[in-house]
Amino acid sequence: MEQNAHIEHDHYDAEASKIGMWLFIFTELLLFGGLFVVYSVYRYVNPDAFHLAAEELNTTIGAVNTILLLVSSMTIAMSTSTLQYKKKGATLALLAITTIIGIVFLVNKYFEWGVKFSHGIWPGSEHLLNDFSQGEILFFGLYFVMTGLHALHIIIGLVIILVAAYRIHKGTVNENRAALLENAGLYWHLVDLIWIFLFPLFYLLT
Amino acid sequence: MSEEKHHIVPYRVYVIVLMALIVLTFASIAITEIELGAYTVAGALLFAGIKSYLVLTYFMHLKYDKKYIVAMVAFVFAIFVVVLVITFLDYLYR
Amino acid sequence: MQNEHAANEANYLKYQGKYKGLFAWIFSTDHKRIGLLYLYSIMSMFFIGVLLGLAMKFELLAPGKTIMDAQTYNATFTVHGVIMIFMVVVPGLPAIFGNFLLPIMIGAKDVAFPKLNLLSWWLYMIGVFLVIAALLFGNGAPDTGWTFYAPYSFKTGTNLLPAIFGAFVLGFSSILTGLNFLVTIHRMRCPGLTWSKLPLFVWTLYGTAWIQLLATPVVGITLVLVALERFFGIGVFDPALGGDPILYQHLFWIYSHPAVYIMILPAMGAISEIIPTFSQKQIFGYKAIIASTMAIAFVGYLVWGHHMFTAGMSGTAQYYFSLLTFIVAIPSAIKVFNWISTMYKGAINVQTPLYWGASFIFVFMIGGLSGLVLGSLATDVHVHDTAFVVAHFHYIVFGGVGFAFFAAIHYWFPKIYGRMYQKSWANTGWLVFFIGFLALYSPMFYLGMAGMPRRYYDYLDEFHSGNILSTFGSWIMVTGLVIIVVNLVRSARKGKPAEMDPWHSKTLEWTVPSPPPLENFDDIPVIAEDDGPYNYK
Amino acid sequence: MYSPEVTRASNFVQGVDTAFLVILGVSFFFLISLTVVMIYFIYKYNRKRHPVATQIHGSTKLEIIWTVVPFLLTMVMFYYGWAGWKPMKNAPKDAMEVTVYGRMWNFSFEYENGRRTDTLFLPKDQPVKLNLKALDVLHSLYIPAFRVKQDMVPGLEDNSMWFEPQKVGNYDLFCAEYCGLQHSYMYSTVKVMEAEAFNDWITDTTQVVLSAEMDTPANTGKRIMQNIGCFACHSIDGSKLVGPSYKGIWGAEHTVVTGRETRQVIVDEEYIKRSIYDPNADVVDGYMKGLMVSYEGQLSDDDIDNIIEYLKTLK
Ligand code: HEA
Ligand code: HEA
Ligand code: HEC
Ligand code: CUA
Ligand SMILES: [Cu+2]
Repeated sequence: MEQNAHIEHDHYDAEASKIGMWLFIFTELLLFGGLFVVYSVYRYVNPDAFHLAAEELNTTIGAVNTILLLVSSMTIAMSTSTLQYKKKGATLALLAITTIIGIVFLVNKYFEWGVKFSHGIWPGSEHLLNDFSQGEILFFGLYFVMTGLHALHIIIGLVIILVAAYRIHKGTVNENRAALLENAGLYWHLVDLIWIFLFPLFYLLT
Repeated sequence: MSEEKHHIVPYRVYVIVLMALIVLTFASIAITEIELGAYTVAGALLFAGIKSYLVLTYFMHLKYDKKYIVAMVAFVFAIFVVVLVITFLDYLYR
Repeated sequence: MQNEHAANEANYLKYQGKYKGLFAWIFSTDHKRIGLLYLYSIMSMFFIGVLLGLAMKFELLAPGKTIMDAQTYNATFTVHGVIMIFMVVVPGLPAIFGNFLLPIMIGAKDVAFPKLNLLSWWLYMIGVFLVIAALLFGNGAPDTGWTFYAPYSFKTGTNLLPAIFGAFVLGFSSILTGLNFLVTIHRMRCPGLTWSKLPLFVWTLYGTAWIQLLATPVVGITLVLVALERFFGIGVFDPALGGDPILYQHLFWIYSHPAVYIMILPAMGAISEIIPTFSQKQIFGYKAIIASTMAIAFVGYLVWGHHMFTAGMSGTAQYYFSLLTFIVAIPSAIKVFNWISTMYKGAINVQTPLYWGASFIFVFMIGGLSGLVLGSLATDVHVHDTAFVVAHFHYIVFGGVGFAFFAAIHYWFPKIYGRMYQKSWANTGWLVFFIGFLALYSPMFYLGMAGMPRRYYDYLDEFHSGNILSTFGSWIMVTGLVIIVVNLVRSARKGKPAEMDPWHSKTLEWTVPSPPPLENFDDIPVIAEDDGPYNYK
Repeated sequence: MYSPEVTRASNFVQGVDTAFLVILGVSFFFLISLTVVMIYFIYKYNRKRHPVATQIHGSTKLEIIWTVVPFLLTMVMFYYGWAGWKPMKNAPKDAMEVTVYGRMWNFSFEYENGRRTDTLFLPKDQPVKLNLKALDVLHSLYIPAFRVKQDMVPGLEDNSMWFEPQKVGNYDLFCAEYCGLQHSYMYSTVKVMEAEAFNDWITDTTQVVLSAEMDTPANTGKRIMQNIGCFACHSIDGSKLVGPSYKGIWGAEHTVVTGRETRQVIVDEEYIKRSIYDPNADVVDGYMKGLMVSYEGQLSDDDIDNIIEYLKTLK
């Protein structure tokens, strides 16, 4: 990925890729960081409404999704080890598990949002605007934006994982050139990291 | 461009960390069930903090990385916290 | 291997790769070509911005309607601001000179991720097109000011979404450039080039890159929220739904204050290269300048609230932000002192870049010192949102960045094009420009203290004389600009061939031919223990 | 604004101007001395006169000096800025209160006795507290001669500013926060009067009553609309501003969007009333929802009847 088109040097530099990925993760952290600032301010301004609104969310689904992400984080972390042990099959299997868990997470999310929609709660919906207090409107606004953006990151993460798996399959990513897989892993952990904060902030603080 | 020697993390470590994370998840659910008033938020964040520390050090390999990467990560989190605190200088004293 | 040498003989301007003609440029991953791509695209946007600026000045020549109506005026300053900030000065020096010079200055063949580098340029172009689309299609150009303040930004009927989206994409481009530079500086320095031997321009790029990386995402998400607000009414900034417009301002300035240091740091870096070269002298206080660069980058992150002294923040926050704003001025002061001391007992070679460099110091001081007036609570309450602020930021943004840009282009021009410009014309251009600049913006300080608010299409008679002077100044300045640009464009084609090191400088870029070969160096240079970028004898 | 007749126009002028003088003094000192030194160096050490540079790496002592001295100076400047600003934060208890409504694009001022004006009348030497209410977007109330400015933020409660006028006279009052099309026309005047004159003015209701009796309803309607600022958005000559023109409005058939559906309405009394009290219920096709905000509570039914009479005259 990092080669110059017309200079056929071997430019592979695992550490450079790793720093690059970390730096990118920093920007992602601050992207969500902005949202966390918004969340904290509004939580501070409307404590009661936020409590009330959080009760509308289903803690069980949230908890299940948390565990799912944690497990998937472990599987992808393990896959970096298996790759080093030159176990291509195991690596691919672990990635497959990770992908499946990611998809299950999204399906859960889909149903969770679906339930909200069927109750007439979505950003700007009439039910929300008419029957809820301002704090609750903000809560749900942030809920949809933050979990939505998180879901978008899951999708991006899945795409990266699939590309990595394909390259492992073809052998261009291997124990000597593992950067892509490690970066896919880092990205996936980032997604996990963000969820670790989203979960208590939205589901638990009732 | 020398080959960086990789530290291969044994599976066992990952499994232990995962267990710890799951336990912490349930612990944070439990603690928020209890009525602690303002401390609920603090409690939940504390657990989330510990969890993210585990993810960062083990899953994201910071433990085995060069120190300057760790420093960068710490710096970024610090900046975020500082920005949050400063923003609250406005809201706390309005 | 054989191939590679053949390639190395041609310089980067002539080299023919897989593609021919235009494609050889827009698909090139060579950092020097990308630098020039940025130069041309940024300059084009810059000219649009200048024309809009002139149009505004023309409108303000007399009270009442002069050439346009109020809606057009409001759209004009918005687009002018958006273009100048997001498309000209934020990417300006890093994307043009950073791309061109960074690898050469650290003895590398390219940046760490050349393809990503090309992608940044493409993203930049996409952002540009989106903003232009906002102008030409839909319900008219956006009219919110470049700050997009809520709640007006989701009440206005104008075509805001493409502009917001464009700004978002531009931000992404900026992040990728920063990321690339950081990795390059960390990983690709040539042997012997330790951190304490890096040229100061590289150091400022390093500081800038960190701000780009850590501040830009915040404005990204803020703009996304505004867009969502317009689409769905999520309520986060809408007072009718419980949102807080002041929180929008916090988020906006959390980015946009650090952004002003994204603009100025590389400019300071370029000046820190030029002053020692033309004094033929070691830079004074190398370590102090580095320390002040990092201090600006860091403290600059914590002072955003000084844009909001009258916004309705708490008194505590106001107090705190004012205090830190004064602190952030100190590192800039340190730099100025060190630059001037560098000239002490030098063997000063007075050339065009030095004219620009010295006048940079002068206008930067005016801009910066007027920043102190704004940073102080009592006085800012009076001059906030008046022409005084407009004067401050034109002095420092384009007095600072613009002058540094012209200093830099006159300094590195022989390296970039391998030709020399007409020095007499360059000097004349500088003089006319400088005079015009002072006439254009100085009256605004007065107007602001007299109470003329900014973003005013029309004004009361009492403000007339200042505005006339200012408008005349704009005409003089543009004359200067035309002289400068015509001279440079002609010389790029027809100028005398330049030597390898026309200014007798010591940084690495002057050790390669002008223009540099495709891969910069045949062999990666090695810096000796006692050598360094400012090692004048 | 530094002409003698307006200095000391309010109690804050002195504090603010002192801060100005201190900061500008330090600034000019540095600007001039550093520029002179720089030009002198460029001249003196020109390579013709001084062909060989003396290499100096730096000096820790100097670095410390020029870190510490500016630091101390900035703290001095900060102090004066803070001192001039501090008293602006807390209004005295006995301040007279005026509520200011800012909307696109005019100010209106409501006094304690309910009287409303579009010019701010104030007694000399009496602290006033302005309670700031923005009805649509951000505005900012700025009186240069008094050195005061405060943004008006929709939704922000307890937003206020205070000052004490100390000189009789007329002063400009501007909207300093960009608020859309007519931002530069959103200005008004502060009239500071002697206390007795002000008292006569505020208790004097005859003017209103008289003119109401003498004027035709249509003229009264026009005056009300001028005072409250309808013409900022609506023209009477058929040209399209932010809102539709009033020309020929009475009895015309308009296409409006109600909720999601588009329908035709005849402009009658009921429709006009709804347009004023609940403007976002029926949004005229081709115009933006949310720009016009409700005037409920600010215009009485009688006022609206007068407005309608006036609108009828606009054929
Ligand atoms: C390149 C961009 C740039 C830079 C570098 C700066 C630098 C500074 N700016 Fe500026 N600023 C802008 C771009 C920039 N600004 C823009 C674009 C806006 C308007 C945005 C908008 O609203 O549209 C703005 C607005 C702005 C405001 C808000 C005004 C308002 O809206 O009310 C303030 C308030 O504190 C401020 C302060 C400062 C200060 C203290 C510095 C300091 O960093 C300056 C430091 C420099 C010096 C101090 C001079 C050199 C030193 C000496 C000569 C030695 C002597 C010095 C001492 C004794 C201290 N700026
Ligand atoms: C870089 C920033 C930049 C630059 C160069 C300019 C250039 C000019 N500007 Fe400015 N201006 C802004 C940034 C800039 N502006 C911003 C952010 C606002 C606020 C918008 C808002 O309120 O939302 C503003 C607002 C603004 C107003 C106030 C509108 C109002 O409040 O009512 C006016 C009034 O006349 C004005 C005039 C001009 C003129 C006449 C020029 C020019 O015509 C002058 C001509 C310039 C030159 C001759 C050369 C300068 C050279 C360079 C900058 C180097 C280029 C660098 C690279 C290519 C890397 N501008
Ligand atoms: C900020 C701008 C603004 C102000 C001030 C304003 N209006 Fe409007 N007005 C609008 C807009 C925009 C519309 C069209 C959208 C709508 O119907 O809500 C409108 C629509 C109307 C209509 C319906 C017009 C038609 O053609 O059907 C009437 C009647 C009206 N306004 C009366 C008034 C009166 C009376 C006032 C003053 C008391 C006033 N407006 C002040 C912006 C404004
Ligand atoms: Cu109201 Cu500007
Ligand atoms: Cu700032």
